Amino acid sequence: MTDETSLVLMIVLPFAGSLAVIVLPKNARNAAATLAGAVALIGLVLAAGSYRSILDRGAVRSDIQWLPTLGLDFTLRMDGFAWLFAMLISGIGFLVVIYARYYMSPEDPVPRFFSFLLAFMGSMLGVVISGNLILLVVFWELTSIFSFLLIGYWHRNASARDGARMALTITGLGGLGLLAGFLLIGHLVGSYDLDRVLASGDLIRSHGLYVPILVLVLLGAFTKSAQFPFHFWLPNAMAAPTPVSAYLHSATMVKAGVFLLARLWPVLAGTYEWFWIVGFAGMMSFVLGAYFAIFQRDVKGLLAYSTISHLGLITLLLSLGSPLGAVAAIFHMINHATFKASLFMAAGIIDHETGTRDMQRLGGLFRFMPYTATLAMVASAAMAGVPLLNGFLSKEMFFAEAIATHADSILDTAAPYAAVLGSAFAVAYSVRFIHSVFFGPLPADLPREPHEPPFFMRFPIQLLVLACLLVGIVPGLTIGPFLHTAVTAVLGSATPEYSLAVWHGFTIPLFMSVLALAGGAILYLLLKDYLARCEDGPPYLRRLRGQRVFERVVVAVSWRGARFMESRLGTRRLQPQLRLLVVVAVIAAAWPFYRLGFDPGRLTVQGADVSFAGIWAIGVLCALGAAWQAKFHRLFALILLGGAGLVTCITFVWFSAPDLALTQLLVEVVTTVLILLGLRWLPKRSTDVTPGLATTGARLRRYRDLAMAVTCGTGMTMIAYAVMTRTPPATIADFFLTKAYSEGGGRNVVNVILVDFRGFDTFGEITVLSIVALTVFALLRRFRPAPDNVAPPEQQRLQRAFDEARPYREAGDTVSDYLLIPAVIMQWLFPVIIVFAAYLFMRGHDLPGGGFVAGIALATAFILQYLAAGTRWVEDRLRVLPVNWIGFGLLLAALVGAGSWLFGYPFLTSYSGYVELPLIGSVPAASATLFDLGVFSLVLGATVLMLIALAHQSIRRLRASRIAAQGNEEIA
Amino acid sequence: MSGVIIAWSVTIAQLLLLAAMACALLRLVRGPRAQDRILSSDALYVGAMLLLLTFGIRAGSTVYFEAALVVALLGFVSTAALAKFLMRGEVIE
Amino acid sequence: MTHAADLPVWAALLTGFFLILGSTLTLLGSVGLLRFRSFYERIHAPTLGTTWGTGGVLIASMIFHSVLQSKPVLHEILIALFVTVTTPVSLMLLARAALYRDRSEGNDGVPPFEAAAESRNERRRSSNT
Amino acid sequence: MSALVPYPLLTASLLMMWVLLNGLSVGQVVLGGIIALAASLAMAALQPVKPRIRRWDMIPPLALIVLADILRSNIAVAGIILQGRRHARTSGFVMIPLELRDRTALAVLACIITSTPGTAWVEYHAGNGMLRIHVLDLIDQQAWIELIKRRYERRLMEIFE
Amino acid sequence: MEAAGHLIVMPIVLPLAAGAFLLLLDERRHVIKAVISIMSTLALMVVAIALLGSADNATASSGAATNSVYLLGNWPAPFGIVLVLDRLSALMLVLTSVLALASLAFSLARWHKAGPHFHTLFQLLLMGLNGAFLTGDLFNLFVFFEVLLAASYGLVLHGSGPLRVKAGLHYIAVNLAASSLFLIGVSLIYGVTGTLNMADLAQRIPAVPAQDRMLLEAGAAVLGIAFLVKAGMWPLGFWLPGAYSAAAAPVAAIFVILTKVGFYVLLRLSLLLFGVDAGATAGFGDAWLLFGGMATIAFGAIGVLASQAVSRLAGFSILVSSGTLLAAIGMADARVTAGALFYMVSSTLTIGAFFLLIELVERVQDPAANVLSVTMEAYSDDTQEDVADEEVGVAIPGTLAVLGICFAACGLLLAGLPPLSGFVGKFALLTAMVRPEPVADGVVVAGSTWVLVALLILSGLCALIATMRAGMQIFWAPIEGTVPRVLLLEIAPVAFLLTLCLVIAVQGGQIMRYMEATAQALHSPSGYVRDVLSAQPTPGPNAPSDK
Amino acid sequence: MELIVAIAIGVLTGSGVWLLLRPRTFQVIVGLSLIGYGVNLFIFSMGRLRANAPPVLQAGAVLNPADHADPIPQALVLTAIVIGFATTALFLVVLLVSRGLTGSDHVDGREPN
Ligand code: NA
Ligand code: NA
Repeated sequence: MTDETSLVLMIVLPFAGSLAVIVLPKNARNAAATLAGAVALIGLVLAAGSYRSILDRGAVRSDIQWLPTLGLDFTLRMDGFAWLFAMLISGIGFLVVIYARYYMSPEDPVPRFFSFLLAFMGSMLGVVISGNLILLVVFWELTSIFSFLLIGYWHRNASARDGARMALTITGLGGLGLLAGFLLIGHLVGSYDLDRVLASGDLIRSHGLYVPILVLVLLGAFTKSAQFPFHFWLPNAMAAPTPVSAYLHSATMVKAGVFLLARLWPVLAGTYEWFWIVGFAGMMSFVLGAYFAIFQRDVKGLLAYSTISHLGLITLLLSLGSPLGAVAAIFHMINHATFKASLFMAAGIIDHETGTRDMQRLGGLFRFMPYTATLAMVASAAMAGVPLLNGFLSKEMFFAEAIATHADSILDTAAPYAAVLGSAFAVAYSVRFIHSVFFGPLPADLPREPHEPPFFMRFPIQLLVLACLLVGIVPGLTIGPFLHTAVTAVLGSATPEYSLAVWHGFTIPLFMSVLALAGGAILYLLLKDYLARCEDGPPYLRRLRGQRVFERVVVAVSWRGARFMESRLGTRRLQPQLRLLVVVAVIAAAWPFYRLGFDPGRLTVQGADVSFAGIWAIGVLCALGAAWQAKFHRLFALILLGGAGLVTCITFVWFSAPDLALTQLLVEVVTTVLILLGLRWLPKRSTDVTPGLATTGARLRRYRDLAMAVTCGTGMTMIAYAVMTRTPPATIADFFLTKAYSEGGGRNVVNVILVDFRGFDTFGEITVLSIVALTVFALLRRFRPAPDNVAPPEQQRLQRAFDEARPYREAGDTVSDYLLIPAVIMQWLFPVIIVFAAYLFMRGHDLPGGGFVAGIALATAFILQYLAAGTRWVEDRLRVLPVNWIGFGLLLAALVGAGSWLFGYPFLTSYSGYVELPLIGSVPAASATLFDLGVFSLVLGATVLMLIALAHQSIRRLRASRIAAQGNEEIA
Repeated sequence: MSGVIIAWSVTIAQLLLLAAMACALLRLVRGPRAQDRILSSDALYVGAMLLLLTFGIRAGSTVYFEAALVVALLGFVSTAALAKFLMRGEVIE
Repeated sequence: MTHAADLPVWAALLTGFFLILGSTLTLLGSVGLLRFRSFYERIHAPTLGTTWGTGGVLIASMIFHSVLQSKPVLHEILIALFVTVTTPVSLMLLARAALYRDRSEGNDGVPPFEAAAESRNERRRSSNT
Repeated sequence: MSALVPYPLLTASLLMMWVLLNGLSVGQVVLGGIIALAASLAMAALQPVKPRIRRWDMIPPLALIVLADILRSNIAVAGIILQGRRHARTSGFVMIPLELRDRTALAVLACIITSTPGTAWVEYHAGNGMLRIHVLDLIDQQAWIELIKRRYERRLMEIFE
Repeated sequence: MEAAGHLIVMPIVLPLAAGAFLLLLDERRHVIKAVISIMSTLALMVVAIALLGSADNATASSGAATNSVYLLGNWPAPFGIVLVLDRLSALMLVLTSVLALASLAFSLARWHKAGPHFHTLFQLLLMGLNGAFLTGDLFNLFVFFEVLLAASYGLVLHGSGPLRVKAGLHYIAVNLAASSLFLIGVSLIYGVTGTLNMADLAQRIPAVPAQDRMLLEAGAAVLGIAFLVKAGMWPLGFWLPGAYSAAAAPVAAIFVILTKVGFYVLLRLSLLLFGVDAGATAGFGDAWLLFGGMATIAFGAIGVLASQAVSRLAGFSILVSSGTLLAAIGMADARVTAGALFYMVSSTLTIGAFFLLIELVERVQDPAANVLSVTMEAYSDDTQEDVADEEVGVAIPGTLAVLGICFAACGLLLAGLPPLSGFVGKFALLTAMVRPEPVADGVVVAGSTWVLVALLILSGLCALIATMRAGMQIFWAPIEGTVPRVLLLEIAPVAFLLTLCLVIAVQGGQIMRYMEATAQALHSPSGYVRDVLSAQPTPGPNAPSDK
Repeated sequence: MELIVAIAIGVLTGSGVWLLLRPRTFQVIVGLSLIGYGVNLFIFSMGRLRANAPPVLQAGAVLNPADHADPIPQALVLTAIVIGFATTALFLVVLLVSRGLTGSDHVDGREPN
């Protein structure tokens, strides 16, 4: 197998395994664990197998093209540093799988757990062996996501949900920051390829964008590694199942941050900003984490704060910018992973066996589980930095670096003291852990009777503790060469000389170690009694909970703040929206004039016709009147609206547009009837409220709207005037005028445009009409009137009562008398209008008219019948099937359009010519006429459908109220 | 000569019709009640129809005729609907 | 006015006369509409426009177009016919509606409904005897 | 014949209308005939009360009378309008008992009365045949009743009944 | 003219014919209607894919006409109306049909019975969309806009109910006002240039005399506002979340493409009419789009955070997506355009899937919602087409897991997190904005671009927080043994769309290449203009008319 | 003449906009109709005003395009009238349905507080 393949397999296998595991049945514990373990083991073997190539070539690479033009390829690149991490990830992953098999309860949906775990492993491997920064971000975010799922595994538990949410929010935020930082790096370097980036350190550090890059990348790293001030998510994440903590919060997830810092160390480190930001965060995390750890009652809480502290130590080491510091940091990454993973597992065993993790409730467990206790003690000792254990070695290196001078600053001066203080705290919490769990009196009220766990649950701890010991005693033989490979991969030519010996003689670091060990022990002795009964959390800082502050901020910003902002920046009311639309449109239209000036054109008065001016005096009055009266006098406004329409229609005639006048008039009639039909269902509106009583605010709003209306009107006037007084450009109109008859076969150019030149527009237009008619129909199907509209109108009730009160009258006499004579005339008009509609239709192509006006005219004939004799009467006599007419019209238009395909012409190509008919002679025949017939049928159907659907509401209500009345009678 | 006669008479006729429409509008605005307004709007329509016919004469063309015909044949539909609404509170029962 | 120039003067004069006659009558009708004091009076006014007002203009139009096109152009008759047939519909509906409203509001000067009913009762009585 | 052409008079009138609109030619007559027939068939679907016209010859005289009356009334009403309020004038309602029952005939009467300026059809009671008209210049109620009944109703009854 | 040449018009004629035919069938024949509708949509997808293939091959084969031009009525441009197929329109067609298929399949579970003529309206909506994407004529664009809007009015109200009607009223009122603006804009442009054909306009605009230019620009600006209303730009898009969240799930899903019509037109017109060849008016409106788009992203992100209901969250994420695209147009850079196109495809599929999913997951929250809400309307007397009251679907174990996975996928896609296409899209945009080129080239990235980059990233964070909050509430809140009743027919479309998101992420290289070619063509519009204006009518001795 | 038409357009649009911003649905629908008139006239005016030159060709006459008004805006207005009619009808029904369901004829479906 080539190295490339094994690289790809290392990534692909965990994800494939994850998918395979998740489809397993819920109770397939062993199968899931076996599969997961196998995947981890294969990963370990694959990684191990490529070590030789890494030694030979420095790194193995695999390039798969993904988004080459964007500089994002699936590039994998494993050097010594990545190799070390890959080994840790798959190795500890394997151990965690074994451990989890015994830890997880049979009731849990275990396949899901292992699936997430494998996916996480894959993502983590991806982070360490990505050869492209963006790909790294991809895997980085995946680790956040899967850690979210793993932390929230027991999602019935509120603390698991909170912990998961917080972890994802913070690490997700960091990931996005990282993405931004990498984008900037890409911007500077011209590539996202890791090799090129690593080679461009000088360029980046000297550029003005260095600080933003640094801050963004650190945001990613610090959030991931739970560094101050983003540390607080980690303790909350302890709600995760313990195997998750053992894996994510010791060896992998949280290590990603410091991994990244080390990875980019050659690019970003060594500047003043780096030293300050990274150093400060590291020191704070180191000391505060350790301090907080002492006062945790929860074993896992203690370990979580300890993790923060140890990662702070690593960060601090990296901040120094010295190669030796980097070596120490990398070394401590490995050491911390081993002892912390084993400690988490031990904590899990304790929890598993006793049912609690509260150190105030635990004690004396050594008697019940001496083996586990011993292992835990060794691991704790490593954590505390006791000699002959791996923790001691890296801490020693840390002390050595702390006393060296790197930059002349307070931070540098404070480093040795902080180092000793933090280490002493570490000793104190380590001792506390061991002492309060395994020694002292046996508590009486443990939930379960403790005993040693099954062998395979302890086995992973044994291996890890063994590693701690081996590395601690013979570092040169065990970790030495591998560490060297890793360090060389990071530092390259800057790799310093360093020694992994256990004994360096009596040096200051040794003295500091002793001081820390002794100080820590004394500190624990002093605090022992207090710790046995104190509240959770450190004294003085107990109230200062980062996580609570964070949650408050998150809620304030992302919930209350967002809602406030949304209501301020937006609205759910219609009027403001329309107002905004008007304002924006006015600004948009005015802007070009503001920029380029406004030339209104010449003012012509002599051409003005007095009659025309008079016509528009009427029109203007109608329009203003309609605007004035629409609130309280709807009928009046409707009539005035009709007046304005009429004047518009006259204008069309005046300026040579007979077709428009015709259409406008017909539409006008139908619209009036339509709105009248609607008025029936609107509420009564009284004029009781006198305008004088309006509030100042309302009046101001009205003035504002008035100003806007005036602005719009003026604007339209100015623009229209400017265009009308300009010489027209050479338009496409001449083509239509010259070709209408010769090629379109019609003299009415407008109609030829509508059915031929631009028949496609008409095609769409009739579709609109049919859609609207269908919508109206659909809506009215479910129409429910307001309570005050259910009863018949007042007039009808009064007239009915009038009729009923008189012995010589039948109910309904009034209406039948009322309509008796008009109905006769209206009926006789029915055939007349039909003929008229046929006339309008036939002449359309040559003279004003056409399918549309004919359709509306015929629809009017129907409406008239409904008006005269009522819905029932008409529908008893006529088959009114408007939906079918619509369908027919639409299909006919489409078929006529498609008919031209038969002749090899594009859609809607028209045929026009003359057909010789016997007796009649030559008759113009154009396919456009058939198209127009489709239009006619559709318009008729749509208009009738809309009006009739509305009209039907009256009889529906009548029927409904009758049924309701009958129901009431039956009940009574 | 004919041209002048026609032009003048059309202009005068249009002004007279305009005055007629203006009177109708005045009544429309003044009301006082809905039936007056509806009646005036009907008168307005008739005035408009005649105005359209005068265009036919002025333009020497019959293309405006249909518009007038539409007013004559269908213009009453909206008036009738308005009137029925007044009487019955509902246009189609 | 290119077309009109071709017209014989008599036709032009006739056209002008009827045109102005029709318009004047229409205007008078509208003036009546404006000046009459009650609705029932006003309802008479527009008929001036719909009868001879329309008639005048239509005759003018017929003469003009017939002479101009040298063939009878009579379709204006249709307008006269339609107006005559349709105007009553709206006026009847409107008058009845107004009457109903006046009655239900109890306005003065409106004949009570019972007048018509009583006469029916009278007839019934007379037929009984 | 009546099955094919349910309303011959109507069909003929419609054809007439068509020809008026489109001009006279063989083609237009054929086309107009088809359309007129189709329109009459549509009318037949409405099942209106079929009017029977018995005296065709009475129609032209009535038309002439009506035209003359309208012309006269036009002048009269124009006079009233021009006089303005100087002339004392009373308007009012007149109740006319009609014997005419045919609805088509009534419709024609309505057209006549309404088209005549100065008279307006206001309400009609089908139950007792009472018609109320409004007269602009009302001097003698009885004279109006006589006028309407004699001048129009009698002739219409002859034509239709 | 060869039969294949007519393929361009099929995306318009096919749904029209299907929709019209459906009208002739009895209302209660739901099954046959559904079958016809699905068949039509499937055929549409096939046609669209074929067109995409031909559009993509056009340039590869020859340097001649790269845009297929269809002369409707056989009238030459600029006189007749033309349909123009280029990569962009083909892409939009495919996207529309894919989304349509998913929505339609979803609706067959029950929504299609919730009111009359659903399928007809749906087909006509597709007709309007396809027409808008294909037409090369400004006024014809208006007509198709109206077609799609009219159908959308009908569909947004489908199923009725107070919430829907109220939101629909706002939606309709705002869009009617916008349609007036559209007309004003188009006619003003005609008044100044004397043409309606887009290619002809592109040719005439540089020659518009200086004293007329302000009129032209005013027309274009007003027109732009009409499109921006559709695209939901702040402060013109407040109607959008309400209308979309109130609409029935399949309707909301297909509506996602509606906002993209605004984007499409703005992209097309701003590059064609005011692109590099536009002379003095080049680059008109770009700054407004950029800042307007940024404001929209910000508002959308705030809205996403502030949303209590998931459907509103989805509505606001449309605003985020829309704002992103508008800002991308404003950048007026071919690489950014390419990224924007990728982003658009991804976000359209995502939000479409999300809207469908929301209805399903809401059944998890509220088992009572298993019964269709519209059937609870007490008052419906002659609604024989009403949906039966029976609970839809059966409780399949594992449903919750599938829904959860889909929801998580949607969350990732919305937030732009890996590994799905949401990340690729966002990254494509971001990387094009910051241009990973050596600084030595002297490339300076404008300050506004950095703000945009920050907005894009932060809007992702907002989406992450909001979807996480919602998802945890739905899936992780303690519920006891309620397995929602979901049909396979309902979950399959969601899975289909999300799988597509995965596929386009994996196949990102190829797709980006297409997008880049599209963007290149858009940014050099002379080819488009040449192809349209040089298209010749079909000649022939037996021509239906001699043209 | 141009000035009169321009003022007409302005008044129609202005009145329409005023109504569009009012709270009652009926006001809005009347406003939309008025805006419709204004916009239609606006479109129409974009072809410039020509009296007595309808784009209807005389049979047998020699064609001179300059003798006829621009037919395109007329065709566009026709389409716009139809679409305007359709949308007015739709809006009317929607406002009726809204009024029925909410009991209010306020555009927001409820009276402001
Ligand atoms: Na009675
Ligand atoms: Na009279």
